[in-house]
Amino acid sequence: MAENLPPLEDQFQFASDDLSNLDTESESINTPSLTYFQDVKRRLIRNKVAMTSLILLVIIALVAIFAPILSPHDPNAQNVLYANLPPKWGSLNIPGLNGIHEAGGHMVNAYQAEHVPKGTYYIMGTDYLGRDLFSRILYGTRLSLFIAVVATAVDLLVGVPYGLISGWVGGAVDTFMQRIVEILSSIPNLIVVVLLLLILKPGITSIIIAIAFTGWITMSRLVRAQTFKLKESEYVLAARTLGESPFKIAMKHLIPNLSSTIIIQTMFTIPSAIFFEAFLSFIGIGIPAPNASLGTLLNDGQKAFHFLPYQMWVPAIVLSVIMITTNLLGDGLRDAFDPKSK
Amino acid sequence: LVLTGCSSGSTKSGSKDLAINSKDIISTMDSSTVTDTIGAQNLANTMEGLYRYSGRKIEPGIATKVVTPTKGGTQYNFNLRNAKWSNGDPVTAYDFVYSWRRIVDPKTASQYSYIFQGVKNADKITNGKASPKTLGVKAIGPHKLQVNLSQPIPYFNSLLTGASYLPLNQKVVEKAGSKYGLNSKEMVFDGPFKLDKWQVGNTAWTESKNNSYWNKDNVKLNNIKYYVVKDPNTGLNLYASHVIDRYQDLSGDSANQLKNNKDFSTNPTSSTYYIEMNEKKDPFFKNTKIRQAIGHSINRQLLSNQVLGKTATPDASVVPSKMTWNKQTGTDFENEPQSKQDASYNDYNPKLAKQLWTEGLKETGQKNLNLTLLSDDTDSALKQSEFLQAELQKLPGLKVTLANVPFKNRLQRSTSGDFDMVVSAWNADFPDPVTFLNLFETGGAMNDGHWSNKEFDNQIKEASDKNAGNYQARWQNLLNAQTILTKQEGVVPLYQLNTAALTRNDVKNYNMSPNGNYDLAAAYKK
Amino acid sequence: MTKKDPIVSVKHLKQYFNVGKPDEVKAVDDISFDIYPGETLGLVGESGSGKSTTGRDIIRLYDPTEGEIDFEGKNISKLKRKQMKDFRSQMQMIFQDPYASLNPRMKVEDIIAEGLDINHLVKNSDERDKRVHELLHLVNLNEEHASRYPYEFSGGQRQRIGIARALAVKPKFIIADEPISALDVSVQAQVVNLMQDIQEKEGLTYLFIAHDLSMVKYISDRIAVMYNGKIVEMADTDELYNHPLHKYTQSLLSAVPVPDPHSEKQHKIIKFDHSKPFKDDQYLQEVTPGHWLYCSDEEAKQYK
Amino acid sequence: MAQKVLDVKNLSIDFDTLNGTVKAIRDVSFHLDKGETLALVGESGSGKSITVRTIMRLLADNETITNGTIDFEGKDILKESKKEMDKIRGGKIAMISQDPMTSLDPTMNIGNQVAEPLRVHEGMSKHKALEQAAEVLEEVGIPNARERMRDYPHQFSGGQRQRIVIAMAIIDNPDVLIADEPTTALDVTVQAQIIKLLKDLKDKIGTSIIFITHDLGVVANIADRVAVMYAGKIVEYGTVDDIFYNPQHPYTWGLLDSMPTLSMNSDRLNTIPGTPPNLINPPKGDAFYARNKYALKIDHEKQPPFFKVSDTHYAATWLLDKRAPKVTPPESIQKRQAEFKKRGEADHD
Amino acid sequence: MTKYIIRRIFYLILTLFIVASVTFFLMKFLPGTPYSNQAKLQPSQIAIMNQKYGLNKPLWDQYLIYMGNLLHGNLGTSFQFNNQPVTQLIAHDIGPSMQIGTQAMIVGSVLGILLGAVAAIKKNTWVDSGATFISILGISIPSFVLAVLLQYYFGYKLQWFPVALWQNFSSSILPTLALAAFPLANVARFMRTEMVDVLDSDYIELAKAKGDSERKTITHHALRNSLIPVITIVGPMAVSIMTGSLVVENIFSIPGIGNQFVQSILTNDYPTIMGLTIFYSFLLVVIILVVDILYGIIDPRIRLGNGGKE
Ligand SMILES: Nc1ncnc2c1ncn2[C@@H]1O[C@H](COP(=O)(O)OP(=O)(O)OP(=O)(O)O)[C@@H](O)[C@H]1O
Ligand SMILES: Nc1ncnc2c1ncn2[C@@H]1O[C@H](COP(=O)(O)OP(=O)(O)OP(=O)(O)O)[C@@H](O)[C@H]1O
Ligand SMILES: [Mg+2]
Ligand SMILES: [Mg+2]
Repeated sequence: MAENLPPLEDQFQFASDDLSNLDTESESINTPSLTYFQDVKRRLIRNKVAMTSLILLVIIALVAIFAPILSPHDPNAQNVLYANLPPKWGSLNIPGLNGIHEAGGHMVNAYQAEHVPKGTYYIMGTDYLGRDLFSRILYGTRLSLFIAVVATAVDLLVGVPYGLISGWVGGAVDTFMQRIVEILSSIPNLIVVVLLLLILKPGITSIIIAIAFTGWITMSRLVRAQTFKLKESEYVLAARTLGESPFKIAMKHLIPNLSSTIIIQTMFTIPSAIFFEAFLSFIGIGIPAPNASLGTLLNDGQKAFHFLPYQMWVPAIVLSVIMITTNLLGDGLRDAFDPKSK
Repeated sequence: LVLTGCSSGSTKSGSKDLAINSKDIISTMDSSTVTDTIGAQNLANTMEGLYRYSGRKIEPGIATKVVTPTKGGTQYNFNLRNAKWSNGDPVTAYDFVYSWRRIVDPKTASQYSYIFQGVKNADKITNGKASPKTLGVKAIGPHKLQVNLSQPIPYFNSLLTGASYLPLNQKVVEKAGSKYGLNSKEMVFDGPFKLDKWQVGNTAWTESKNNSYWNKDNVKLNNIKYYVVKDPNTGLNLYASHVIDRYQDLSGDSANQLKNNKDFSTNPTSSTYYIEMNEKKDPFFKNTKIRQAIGHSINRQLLSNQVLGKTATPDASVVPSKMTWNKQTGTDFENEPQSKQDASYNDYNPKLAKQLWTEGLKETGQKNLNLTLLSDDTDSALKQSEFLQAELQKLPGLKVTLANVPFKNRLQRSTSGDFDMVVSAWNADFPDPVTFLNLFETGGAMNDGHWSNKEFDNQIKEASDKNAGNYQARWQNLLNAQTILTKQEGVVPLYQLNTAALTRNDVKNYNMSPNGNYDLAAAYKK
Repeated sequence: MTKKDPIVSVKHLKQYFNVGKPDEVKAVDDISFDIYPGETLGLVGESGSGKSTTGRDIIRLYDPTEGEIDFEGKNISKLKRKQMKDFRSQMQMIFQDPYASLNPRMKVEDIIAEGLDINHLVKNSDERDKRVHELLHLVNLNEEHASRYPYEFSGGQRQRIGIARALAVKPKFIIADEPISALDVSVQAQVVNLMQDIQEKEGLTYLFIAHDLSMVKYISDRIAVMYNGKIVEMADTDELYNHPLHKYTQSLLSAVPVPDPHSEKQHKIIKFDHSKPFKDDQYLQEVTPGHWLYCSDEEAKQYK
Repeated sequence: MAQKVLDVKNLSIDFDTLNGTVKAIRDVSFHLDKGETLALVGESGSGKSITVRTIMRLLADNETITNGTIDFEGKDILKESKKEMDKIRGGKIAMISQDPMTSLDPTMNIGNQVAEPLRVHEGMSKHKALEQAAEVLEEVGIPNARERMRDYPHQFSGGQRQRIVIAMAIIDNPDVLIADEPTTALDVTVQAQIIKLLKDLKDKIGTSIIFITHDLGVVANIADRVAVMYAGKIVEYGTVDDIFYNPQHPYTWGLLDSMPTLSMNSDRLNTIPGTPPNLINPPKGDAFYARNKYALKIDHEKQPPFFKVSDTHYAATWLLDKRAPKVTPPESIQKRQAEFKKRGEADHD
Repeated sequence: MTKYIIRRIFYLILTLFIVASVTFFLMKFLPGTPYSNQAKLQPSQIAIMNQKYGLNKPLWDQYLIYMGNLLHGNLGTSFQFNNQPVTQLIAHDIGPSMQIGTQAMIVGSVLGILLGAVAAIKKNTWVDSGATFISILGISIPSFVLAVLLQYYFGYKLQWFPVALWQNFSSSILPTLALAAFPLANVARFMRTEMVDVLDSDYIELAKAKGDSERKTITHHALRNSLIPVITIVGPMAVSIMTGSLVVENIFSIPGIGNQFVQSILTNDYPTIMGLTIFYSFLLVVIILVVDILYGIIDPRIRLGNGGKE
């Protein structure tokens, strides 16, 4: 190795007279100046799994939003003669997608049996009233997503502030607020819901209000517990010494550091809300027919599972896809909110 | 789904145990307060009244023979046979007297006390204006029972097959006090079977052969096992796994799929479904054309066969078929030419419907209507509502909102008038057309739509007083009443309900009586 | 140093926690002292003796249980949140833990500019950037650091960010709560030098809380020793080091290890009896000019 | 010559991170003699903790040992089976960690925690182990140890908790005790007690100690030998006198210099300027180059080997090369040397 | 500690009192009467019924009577099921619900804890991803769908377990599994997060340094410490699962309380609704109390610390 070196004498010179050889290079950076949220965005975009999920979700959401344009049939149009047709994708001959299913122990071409005209097919089949399942799924997804959004909004707009205030103010206020939560959560959901729906008419508004009543409690509990921890942290103290108002402290210091808690809980809220709506529909106080949600479709499909399994599988798969993508996106978001993850 | 094949399940051919499903639990076994068909069926299994149905025929039970009334049809004298309660006590005339007084006693608050209307003083007693002791029933010694009516009741014999007219063992009932009918320990039975270790709320129970039953030699089954199954998939799975011998609550979907299966059968029940329109809340329903438009706008064929998967038979009138046959001619009430003519008033005719509707609207000065259709929340009711909604909304300017609520809730809303249209159903209290027709008398307790027609009222009235003793004239009164009701669309009839069942082929003689109960004393397994 | 009016004057300050409960803590128990403009008062004492609590009381993170805190002659101990706005920017705090005291989800520039934003000290974002860069330079960091996150910095650098944050609002008085105890020696020196430089430049006053007596000695003009919620001794630095009067102070000083193997080998520690530290007739009094001692009147006579 | 209990040779350790591979330890060798106390000092992040944790085989998920051996009792610790290792840990080699507040399981009473090593290693009965735990706790100065065994960590003060941790470490009479900044979180009076405790223990059971600290005062007090680390390497090692009175490496100079002493009276503290290098791309030459006032050009190109100063004293700096220009250490260091010499002469007399 | 518990019990009673009062008055807003088929009842009959159930008294008196009875543990008599005391009704139906609920909670918690723990131990490996996937599925497949699938495949097709009905222990397996999915998923996610933190802590490192094997470190130190926050979510979840799931109970023909509850609400069976609500609330507050005490047992800092957490 020594051979590669220039004459030794040279090497044994001082590199500099004073400290001018101080290498500041290691301290220099070349990342552009972005705000925290721009950074969050950047980190999110870099996360392939999360992005794929986001794109899928956006597609699902768009499809749901544009359901009126995209659905091949009126979701509520009945053609009772074509009831319970299995999925058929044009002339494709893939088992499960070719309109042939088992009935009474035999494989039956349901489309032929019902004399469905040649060009007519339903890619996800039809339901018990001969309504196009695909169109109903589109509309149902729209409704369920809407409910998910509402539930999330309730979580974020009620649960988070409630927990923050309770945790931040502490003392008697906290005790009082926690008593309220305790009482609210001690009254079975169902009673609250039924009472509400007796005052209101079954329908989306009532479901929203029902969710608004109790949907946020878990979130508020978690946020409160975390807030207790965070409010003693030195950076929050520092903000207080600077005279930051509690509101700003909440916005700038608490919420970003609560984000992973909030995101994880939201991931639980969404399916709970979707199923809650399904449950309400099940006991007859949810979305009024003929409108469908994923929950009600799943519920109807469940009943026909024995003979017409596709009626359950289709909404189940759609729901699972939504759930899995929101969760993966949630995980991605959580990471994106954390500057340490690259 | 392969429904036959391996028999690894618990039910074996040739055994004397029958396992079947029940839609719900028994809410009470107190014959005075029972209101539902499940209680009634289980009372029919375990109790014996004066008569019982065997097939279509009324046969003597505790009474020694089927009695012909005297005194212009107002007095019945029964001789009772030597029968025993399951605790060994004799079944006596006092037991009947006790039971009947109990049911009309307002303290018992029986919802079926009205079924004693016509028995002397029954109404007064229920209204608290007379003592139960004054009821027109008398024990003349332990084995002689005399019943006095205030007017002839042509179908009184069939009433006597019902649960309300069963005897009660006073000692036992009083000992149990308010808990009578809530557990089998504190009950005695005089019927073909007796309940074992049952307690209210149980979702499974067994009825075993009652060795104290007077006619026990003709009872062929040893045990009947009931399982409450609420989910149709579960029912199918249980049947396919040979846990039950019969699944009798097939949903329309399943029925549709299974219609070619050899275990599949349907059985008409004495229940009809119809739409009532609330004339009180929505006076425009007083307009006949509007009601007729509704009657013509519904494709009953599709509804019954496709949507309900043959768990229904289209019916254009409120009286069900296969319930009453003319005593003399043997003709089914529904097969009478006049009844058949009635059906045409409810032809599916969308064009006519639209026309009538538009005219009706004009006449009543309505433009757009937004109406709720109230119905039950069962699966089939939901489907049916959705179907009806779509059919009705084809009428110009009509928007239908669905309200599907639980049964009791529906009844409540019907009674309180909180609906525009309601899908109601009626199950025969006793096998006579009047049980359907008198519902729609002006001021009738169950006439929730408040439809009113003088001519109709007259026909019903004649049938129950002037012509009460004249079978044929009464028959004609009833036919006429049905014609008026149907033509005027006092209610819009939809269909007669069928049960759709899967029954293992070794189960025999599993038949429904005209009063809506299965006669299990006669059923057996081969 | 000429005696001026104190910038901070603490009078009979008491801070009890969980009052009335079985676990009541008298974290600060009737202490009084003054801090004069431009000086550094070192506050030392055993862990849990109430040093941080004192600091937090002064900056009003806590509401004192009793007593008065005057800042520039104004009693601030009873001010409500709104009224405190004025003095917030005059008094600042540097925290102990360089890892916990910076919000991990904020950029350095936003951390530093937080005080600027709150107190509307800058008019627009350009000015804000400018000021942030100034402050970064002041603490020997450079502009490029502005857009980084705290986790990207070493402990010493973080502590400097914390200092920049405190300086942003141009305070007159800074409470430094163990600002260097979490740092390694060479970095400690950097931070301390920096604090001194800034003190000179900006004419700051410090309350410097620390464990490390050699560092405290180096930076402080006067030192107060706390023990069990009370100030047991307070004097000019040299006076205190050369003539510690209180047994606890003596014990504390004797326990400081010296980076010299030879003297360390002979190191003797003076024991302090923790069982009965205070007597009823003792209080903090000036025994010689400028030298305060927690003692009884009789004991005080000995020193006079 | 003293018997080596532990011999670390050419240890190199990498960490996989999202940003790249951190070469945290680069060719570190040292040994520990029986009964001696070796102090590891150096900049934060220089690899002290990693080194000792590797001796305990407590590896992070993303950690790989790329090279080196650690000989203990004639066997290479790095090649021991997991089971063997569990036996060594806490039995023959014990560790005291830095933060007494977080090092104890908050949900287990201290009696059980202290007794655990005996139960694990000696298979002792619970009763007996607890008995012995009480003794050791008394030994380390927990008052009323017997009664307090059932208490939980949060019921003890910081100093007491550190003693409990120490009790746990020494209960099975380890051959080697590793103390990673055991006193950093404690105040000076408590620190002094803990140090005294460790020294007493060493005398009593003859344990060898590796002691990591930032506090050179503590080093001066407790250490027999000192190794100075910088950026994943040992840059100088020697006896405590060698390092304090005759330091050779510019980093050691900087380190000694930046510490104020009670006796010093200068206006400004000396500091080491700059920040340590990024170990993802460690410099080709001397890692200290960028911060070194006395850096030679060769420092930039080539890593200095260890130059022998005396039998006990080695330093890795090109300044010791014969060809290097003569450098006078900073004034304060010279002062130390002078003082030392004086004292040495005085001793001779 | 005793003082703390006494105070908590006081709060518990207060909460129950408020819940009972609130429900009582809310109940009175329910339109309709409890007599489903009023049309068929004569006024005299109704009067007698009203008297029997005390419905003819002023609301305030009814309230006082109700609360008085409540103090004696008397929840009144059901309207819907003639003459049945509500306590008996609940006692009869709560058993199966509690059984499958408890089993589901145990299975869900234990498996959830295991899954979460394993995921944390094998952080960032495929095991971790697999566990995450399972828990996402667990929350995205509703229990009734799971119930249908389990019944069809394990009951009917494979015949491993009874299809439905409530007969012996094996009858409870499928419904237990159907209900366990949600708590399992929930617990697993919480557990993983906690455990990752705990495994990073100094005392785990020290435990290893003491020579504890990996297994012992986890079982003796890590699990216990990770459990603390998990317990808080398990409590309320347990209540909602134990008080019955209408749908799953229907699917498996289980004589549980879920159906009862829905029915009572839908039929204006005031005493039963009240009874069930109070029972549910009681269960909830008691479980929360138990959780808090458990908390103290697992975490001595709370037990002996500042008199319990508030
Ligand atoms: N919010 C609080 N609630 C209850 N007790 C508290 C609170 N804050 C501090 N204490 C207690 O008050 C006493 C003084 O604490 P303080 O933090 O002021 O000590 P310190 O001298 O700063 O110690 P250290 O050197 O360890 O930082 C301690 O016993 C501490 O436990
Ligand atoms: N798990 C890890 N992943 C990546 N890098 C790590 C990890 N653990 C340690 N390092 C890096 O290894 C280097 C050495 O760390 P180590 O903890 O040994 O330093 P130290 O000398 O003990 O410092 P201190 O005095 O602060 O305790 C540091 O640069 C650190 O960033
Ligand atoms: Mg402090
Ligand atoms: Mg370290």
